[in-house]
Amino acid sequence: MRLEAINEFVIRFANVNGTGSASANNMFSKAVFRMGVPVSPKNIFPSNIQGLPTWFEVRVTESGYLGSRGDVDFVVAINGQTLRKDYDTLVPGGYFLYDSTKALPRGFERDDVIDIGIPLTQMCIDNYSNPRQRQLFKNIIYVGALAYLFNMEFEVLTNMVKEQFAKKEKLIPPNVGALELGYNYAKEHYPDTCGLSVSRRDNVGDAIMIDGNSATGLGAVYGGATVCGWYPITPSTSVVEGFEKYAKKYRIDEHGKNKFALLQSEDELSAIGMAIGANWMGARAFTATSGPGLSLMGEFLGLAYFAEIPVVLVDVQRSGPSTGMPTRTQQSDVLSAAYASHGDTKQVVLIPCDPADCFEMMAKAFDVADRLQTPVIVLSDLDLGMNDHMSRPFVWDDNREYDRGKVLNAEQLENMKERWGRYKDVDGDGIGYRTYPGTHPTKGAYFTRGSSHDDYAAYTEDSSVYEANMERLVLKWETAKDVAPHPQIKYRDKDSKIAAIFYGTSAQASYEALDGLEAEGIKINTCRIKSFPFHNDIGSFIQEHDQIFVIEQNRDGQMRSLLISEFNFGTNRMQSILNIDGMPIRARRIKRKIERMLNGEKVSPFTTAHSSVEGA
Amino acid sequence: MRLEAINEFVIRFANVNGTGSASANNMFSKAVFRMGVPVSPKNIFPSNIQGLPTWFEVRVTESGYLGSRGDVDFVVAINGQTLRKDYDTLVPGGYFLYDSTKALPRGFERDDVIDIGIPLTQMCIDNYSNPRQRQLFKNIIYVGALAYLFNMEFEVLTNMVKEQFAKKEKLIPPNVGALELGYNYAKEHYPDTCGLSVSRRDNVGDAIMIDGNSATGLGAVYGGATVCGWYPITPSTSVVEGFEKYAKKYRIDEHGKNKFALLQSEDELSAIGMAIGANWMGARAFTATSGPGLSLMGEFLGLAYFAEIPVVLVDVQRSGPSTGMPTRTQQSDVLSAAYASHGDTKQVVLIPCDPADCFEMMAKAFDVADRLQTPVIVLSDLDLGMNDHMSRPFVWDDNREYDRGKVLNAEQLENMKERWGRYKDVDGDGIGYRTYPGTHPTKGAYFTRGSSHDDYAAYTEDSSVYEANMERLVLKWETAKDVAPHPQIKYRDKDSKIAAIFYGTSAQASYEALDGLEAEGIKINTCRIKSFPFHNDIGSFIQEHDQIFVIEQNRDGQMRSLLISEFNFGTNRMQSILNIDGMPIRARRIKRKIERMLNGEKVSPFTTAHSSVEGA
Amino acid sequence: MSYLKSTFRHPESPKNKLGYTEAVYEGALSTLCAGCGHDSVSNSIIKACFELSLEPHKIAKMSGIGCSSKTPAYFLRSSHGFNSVHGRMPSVTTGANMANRDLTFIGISGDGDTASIGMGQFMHLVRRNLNMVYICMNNGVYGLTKGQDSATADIGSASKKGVPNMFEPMDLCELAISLGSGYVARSFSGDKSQLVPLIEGAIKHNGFALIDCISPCVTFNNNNASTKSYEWVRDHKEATGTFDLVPEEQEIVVQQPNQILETISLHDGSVLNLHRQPHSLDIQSRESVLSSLEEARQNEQMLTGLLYLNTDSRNTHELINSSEKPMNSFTKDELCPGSTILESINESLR
Amino acid sequence: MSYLKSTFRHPESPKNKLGYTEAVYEGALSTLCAGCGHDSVSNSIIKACFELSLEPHKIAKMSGIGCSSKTPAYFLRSSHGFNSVHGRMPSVTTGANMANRDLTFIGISGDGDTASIGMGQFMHLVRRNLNMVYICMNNGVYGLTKGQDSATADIGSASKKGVPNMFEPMDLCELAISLGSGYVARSFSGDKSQLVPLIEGAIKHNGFALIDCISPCVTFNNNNASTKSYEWVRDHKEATGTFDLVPEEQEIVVQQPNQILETISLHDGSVLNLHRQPHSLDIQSRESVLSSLEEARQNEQMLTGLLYLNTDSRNTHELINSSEKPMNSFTKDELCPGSTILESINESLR
Ligand SMILES: Cc1ncc(C[n+]2csc(CCOP(=O)(O)OP(=O)(O)O)c2C)c(N)n1
Ligand SMILES: Cc1ncc(C[n+]2csc(CCOP(=O)(O)OP(=O)(O)O)c2C)c(N)n1
Ligand code: SF4
Ligand code: SF4
Ligand SMILES: [Mg+2]
Ligand SMILES: [Mg+2]
Repeated sequence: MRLEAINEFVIRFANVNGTGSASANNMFSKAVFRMGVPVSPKNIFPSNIQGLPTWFEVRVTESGYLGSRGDVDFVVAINGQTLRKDYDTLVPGGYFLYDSTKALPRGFERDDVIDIGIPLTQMCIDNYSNPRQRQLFKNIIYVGALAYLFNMEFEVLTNMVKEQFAKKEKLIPPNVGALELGYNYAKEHYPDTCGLSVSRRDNVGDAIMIDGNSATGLGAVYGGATVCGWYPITPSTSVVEGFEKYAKKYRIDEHGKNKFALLQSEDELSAIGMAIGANWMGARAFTATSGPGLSLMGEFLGLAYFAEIPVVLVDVQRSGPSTGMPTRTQQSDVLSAAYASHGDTKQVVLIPCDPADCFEMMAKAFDVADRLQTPVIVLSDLDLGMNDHMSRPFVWDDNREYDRGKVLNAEQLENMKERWGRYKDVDGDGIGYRTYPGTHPTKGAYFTRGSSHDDYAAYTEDSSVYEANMERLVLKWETAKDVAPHPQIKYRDKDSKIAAIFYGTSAQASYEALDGLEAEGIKINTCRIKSFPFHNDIGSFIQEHDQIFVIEQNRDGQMRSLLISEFNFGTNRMQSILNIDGMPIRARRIKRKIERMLNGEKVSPFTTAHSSVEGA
Repeated sequence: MRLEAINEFVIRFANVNGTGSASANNMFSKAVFRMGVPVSPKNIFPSNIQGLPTWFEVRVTESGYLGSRGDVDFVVAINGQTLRKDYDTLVPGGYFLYDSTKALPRGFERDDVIDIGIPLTQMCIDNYSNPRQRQLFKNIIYVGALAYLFNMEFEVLTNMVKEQFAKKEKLIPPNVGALELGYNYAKEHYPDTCGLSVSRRDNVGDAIMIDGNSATGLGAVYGGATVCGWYPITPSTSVVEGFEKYAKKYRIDEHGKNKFALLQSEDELSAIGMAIGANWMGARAFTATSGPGLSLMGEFLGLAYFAEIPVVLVDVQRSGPSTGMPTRTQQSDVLSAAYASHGDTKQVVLIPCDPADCFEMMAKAFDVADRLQTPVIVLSDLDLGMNDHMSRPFVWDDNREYDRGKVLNAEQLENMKERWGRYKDVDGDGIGYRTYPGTHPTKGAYFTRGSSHDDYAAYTEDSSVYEANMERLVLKWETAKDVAPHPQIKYRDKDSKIAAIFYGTSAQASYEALDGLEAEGIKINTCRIKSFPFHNDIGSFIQEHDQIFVIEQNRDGQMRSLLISEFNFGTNRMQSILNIDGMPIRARRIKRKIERMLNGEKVSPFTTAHSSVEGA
Repeated sequence: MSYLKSTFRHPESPKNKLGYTEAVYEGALSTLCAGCGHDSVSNSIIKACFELSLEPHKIAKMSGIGCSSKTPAYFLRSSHGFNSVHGRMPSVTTGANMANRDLTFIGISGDGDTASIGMGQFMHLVRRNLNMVYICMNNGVYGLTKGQDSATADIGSASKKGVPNMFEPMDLCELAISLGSGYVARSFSGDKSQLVPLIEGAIKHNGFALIDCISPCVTFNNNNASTKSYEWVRDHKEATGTFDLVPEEQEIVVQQPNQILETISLHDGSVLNLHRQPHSLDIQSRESVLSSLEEARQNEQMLTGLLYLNTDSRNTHELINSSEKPMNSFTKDELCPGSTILESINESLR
Repeated sequence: MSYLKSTFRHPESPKNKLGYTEAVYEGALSTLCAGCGHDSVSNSIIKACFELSLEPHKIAKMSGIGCSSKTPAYFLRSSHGFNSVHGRMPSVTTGANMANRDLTFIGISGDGDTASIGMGQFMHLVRRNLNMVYICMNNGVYGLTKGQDSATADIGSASKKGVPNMFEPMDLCELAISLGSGYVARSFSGDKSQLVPLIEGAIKHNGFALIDCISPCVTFNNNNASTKSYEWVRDHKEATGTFDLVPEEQEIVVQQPNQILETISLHDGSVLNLHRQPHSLDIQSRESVLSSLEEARQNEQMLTGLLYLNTDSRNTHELINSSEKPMNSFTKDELCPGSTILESINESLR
């Protein structure tokens, strides 16, 4: 019994890191893509630079399911340290390609696995003299062998080699040679061995292959970001590297100078501080980090929330808590992002699920931040950020303008009749008008602060002024629900009472699983969340269903918690009585409030003079 | 119409800060207490050092209600800047004591207010030559006047002066003289004017008067804290000052050296880092901060959670967000404390409601932290921390031992048969055995880290090992529910379907409000939360009632959110499907999981191999 | 609570080149303690900006948290101000400066804000040579939190609390010099005649300019045992020389008649005339200044004045080759590569 | 993934006074890149602890995050280790040291960990003079995050990425000296004969001892344009003198025959014999060392060896007058004032 499949299988490469395997494995994956067959590669690497086990999993998926499937059909086992584990990983009927320079040790005797021994080390010794070449070409040789085994178009590979080394032509022949070595060895020793194959299709359309972080970086360029302060941390570093790469290409002025300012900061506090300062000054600025950095940015995120300064932060999540597993994925910063900072603070969060989303949401994040004058956290993860993904191509409408939100220019200030107040809600959406420093000689200057302030940005310790400001921020939060991207709701069956909710990188695998269930007659409606605060449609969607699976990648069901606490489902029995004016809560007011609530009156939960006219 | 009351009224002093008024006002308050009448003072001060308005409110409350009542019956208006506001504050029938050296301006013509003009400035000019004295004695004079107006025992005041200046005797006569000046002036000009009075009772029992922060500091001394790193921030500074004061008194060794190490750190990150390092080394250590500091400590709190290091953090909450109102109270760090740090992190929180609680919970916090090997956050607030409160006296049972939790000493290590693993759950409560550095020459050393680790503290990126560790932490969380202080549940009527939940400083005013409602026939059962994670009794309590008021001092109903999301009331319809092994979530596993859940099987939410045996 | 000062002034108040009186450069009424050194520093800033005829709206006032950090509310009411979070003014200012290099940035901090929680950001700010004036109102104590020692308190110095400081003090000037700052000065809030020209020079300097200004806290650290009290500073300060600044546009200056020993041109064409005095330093040699500082420390002297000057240094923008045009002024068309390029990017990813 | 090294050794491996072979001081197998300077530093630490006959369990190994900060797993397997968070090893070590002053604290950090995110904590650690050995494995680059410049990279130096650094470098030795550290050294991972005695001296020193150890990153910063490459360092380093340490208990030492110019007694009775060489420094004068460092910098020289020594300084415990007994050893009876005192406290509050 052997596995048989055309364009539908999972292959896993087991290598040692720092040996150049990732680029060979990528070449394999890209070749599949170039043959018109959808593919989904995942690099599973250790938190170290050289010498430890690393894996690379490629899912060949004609049907276009790009999430992780689970189970492994074919293993390329190049790493002695993990041989056993890699062997055990195979499903029955799977294939085990190993370096047969040395015989397999005892215990590798599964009779449901097809062994494919190729003496890679020996072939390298025989063909190359330089040790670095011996190491590098080993990888190319097995790619060549796979081309034979999977019956791939060899030319696709040789063309890729030619493209890659267009500028170092003399490297082309040895690489092609190595591919051929592998191809021929496999052809000679393993004809008709492999039941898996890759066959040309036209299933990728105009799709592109790119990692999410590069797409995010590109989105920042398109979104008009000019300032970025950042501090390196896996897996977010390549967001900034992507931004830098594209900015260096497309953002040079006529004097050869940069139309962007990129600074490596001394830590994450400084990185977010720079981004806040620049946004305050009217440039679009961002930073990118991962969990530990997010934790460090808490105080500054609270400042930006309360002083109402737009800022864009990309959090590429990795496995927590603490340092956790820095090179593994997770969706476990949901709560820390949504509630970042002490006090009554809530942050806007956008959640992309593929590179096109990364590009689009990153560009959009600046509009949302400027419109709402508040931080926007783009919540990606390692899987999305660091792996290549097949994706819709990027699109940009040249007529699209940047939405800089409510900003007064010199002329508007000049012509203004009423007294301007930075935090005055003149439009009823909770958002005031801001000014950039330097705009007008005498008008529009104000003092920005994280301490409490009135409509005119003046410091205040007056309870009711403080409270009115806090309530305005709640109103702004309502406004945000419509400004941030809306959820993607799909009905498989309008009458079905079963639903699933997911977000980000949990989406792809979820859709696939639900397609599978649908094939078995179970129709599950879906809601992909794209942002926090939650749009009201999500609330209605939840109300419409009786059994809802919330699918996510963390231990504590963080998004589910957030949904439950923001929507208060089934908890009407718990009513808040709140005091927020900075004074100790007062007995008389609690009593009056309860009396009115028991009477069934509709009253605000706040016990303070301002909102409930219940005495000082 | 004038207010008439014996031992039941609220008086508010309006002063300028930096003028010595707080100690005079305190003297008044303490005098009431010494007359056996319960009293509750609140200092309402600005975030500045000198020259701005400040208020001091004293509630005289024979019935013993120590929360804030609301409304003001008597104003002592010494601050010209706020005269108008202070005047307007008075309830009908109230009293307005002002400095009549200058006549009241126009607009102070309420006919429902009784004016009491005393020419304080003039009296000071007439009686004192030194400007500082003129300023200070102005306060003493009005205290003297109040003594007459409220018919207080004058001796109580003069005794207090004597006590206070026991070491500077020559200050006694002028102070007593100032009291007399005021007393006599009032007697002469305002006989029978005031319907409010203070009359000796025996209602304070063995109570003490102290601010919560000093009590917390004392609790740290009794709880055995030896190391403290801290950074000044209002309103937490006096926790450490309290610790220092008592430690300097009771913790000096036979060579005159300190049996404690107190370091002012360079910031909050350093402060919590020091506390973590010291606890790791086996000393009991703590730090204290307020909101902005809590935000800065996020990363370190995650480290302590994941590396399982006990540490005690006192967060004295103030009004947020950001810098907010640093000298005003609030309960708005509930979510940031409970979920501090990125990743799947949850923190143990203890919530005192009066000074005796502060003392007891602080001492207890070290036991809880040592037992659970995790951070414990003592969540106080400005009202509790910085105001004097009448309180049960402190108690300490000399037989009480410190619970240092599971720590192996040299002998235990020596005699150990099995292989010891720092994070091995041998007792089934999710808690391993730790060792202090330096314990045994060859056994018990391990490597502490915030990265993922196995039972033996070795670094791992193995999905199932990581996952098992994360699930053990969930088990430990279950254990925590019983280790942390249990809620205080009170039934006014077992059959009542109405309840209230509150915590910390919201308790006192809530009890009073509910007593008032009970007098009107409405019986509301109560649950005072003392800790997070929530004890199961809280869940049952909620289930028993149909309408529950959650009373708290923040905008977003943070405790209510926490209750809702931790208990999942009414949300059985939302089931989690979770992946936490660091690999992208897999379609096949989601599908199998949903199938089983739809079948009604009881399965773990985790899709990973480890917990659900559903393939690799 | 801040009250606007009455803007009434005698009609004949002198006006600067822009036609503004000094009052235009004032701010809200201070809420600091009467006698606080910080208020004097604010006045010197007002004076310097007035004398240099700066457009107030082309100045950004930046600060952290502390009594000192409140002062930007008390000067330059027509400038935008940003009172950020404790110790983090440097990063916020860096971002703001990156976004608009055309403004003048005046950063105000305290010794707690700079030398404790802000030490890391301060060091890196200097290292990047951000074009700004950084004034540390140094009182050796945490004023706003009521009197704890700061990291600039000298060994043995005691605040009102009475406990002598045990730890080595941070010398901000020494640090800034060793990190390559091109303009480093120390002064005293009480010495307006020295401080005003120092601020003017700092504003004109291209790159990071530090003024470590001793500014006594009358409430918590003005006692006998303190080395940051008015009295101690008056008794121990030692001016290293004086100078006056001749703005580029100005032609003739009437000044004190001290002999001009050296004339240094600044970036924008202004000129610094140095008047050396007996204790004068070679302010263009890092080595010599560092040893003079060490020596002064040993002799319990406090050197004041311009301590180090290097007009050659390149500021952050110059170092990272950023556009001359302020980042916040670019339009979408200048920033967005557009759909055609995007299509070619897509193509390269297939 | 770490593998235990085989502990098998030839039976005649030399033993130290405790009867331990050097193998006892080793750790798990390193997972760093082959040739990484950090591994050599680990070996020198092993050697120094072996030679000084330290009880491994009386040592605490502390670190932050980075390739360098991983090394404590690769030496001293019988010591407790703490790999904390990025840049914050100083505070964690301070707390640990406060809790048990009897242990030897060896802190390991990288240049990113120390000079960027950790700069604030580093400065304050020095200022408090915590009794510890602080080794910065300085490669001018962020190894673990794949090759960004660190704040110790020299101006003009370029890593594998090829872009020259523009910003002023942080000189940790200069900073430590100006903050009063009593033992400041610079060395090179490749020079074991210099490094081992420096580590030994640092361990014996009472107070904060810094070793800024240049330790090349072969993967990201060992190229031609880098001033932290093996080659550059070999070519530009200039030893300032050598010394040997005579532990208190030892009586006679056979050593290289250089002339002993100075003999300095350490805190515990050990003795440092300094052998001055042509380029030798006056290591007991702050002023002279600071100028030599400035001078060397101008000459593109890297001074190595013990740069500054002051045996008089008091460590943190001494400064805050804490008990001689480790804090973690006090029992409840020694700590808790008990109920009678509590009753008197209650009484005072009525
Ligand atoms: C994160 C944080 N920690 C602590 C504080 C409390 N705090 C406010 S000002 C200050 C110190 C101010 O000292 P300094 O900078 O010297 O200013 P000064 O008041 O002496 O002018 C502190 C610790 C804070 N606001 N934020
Ligand atoms: C808060 C935080 N930010 C960023 C990182 C990512 N990070 C890990 S190591 C490192 C730099 C290491 O550089 P260095 O200290 O020089 O050590 P090296 O690897 O060069 O030895 C960074 C930025 C982190 N772990 N934590
Ligand atoms: S406390 Fe000190 S620093 Fe603050 S305003 Fe008063 S005098 Fe100035
Ligand atoms: S990346 Fe550099 S620092 Fe890290 S282990 Fe490799 S050589 Fe060493
Ligand atoms: Mg200060
Ligand atoms: Mg490094």
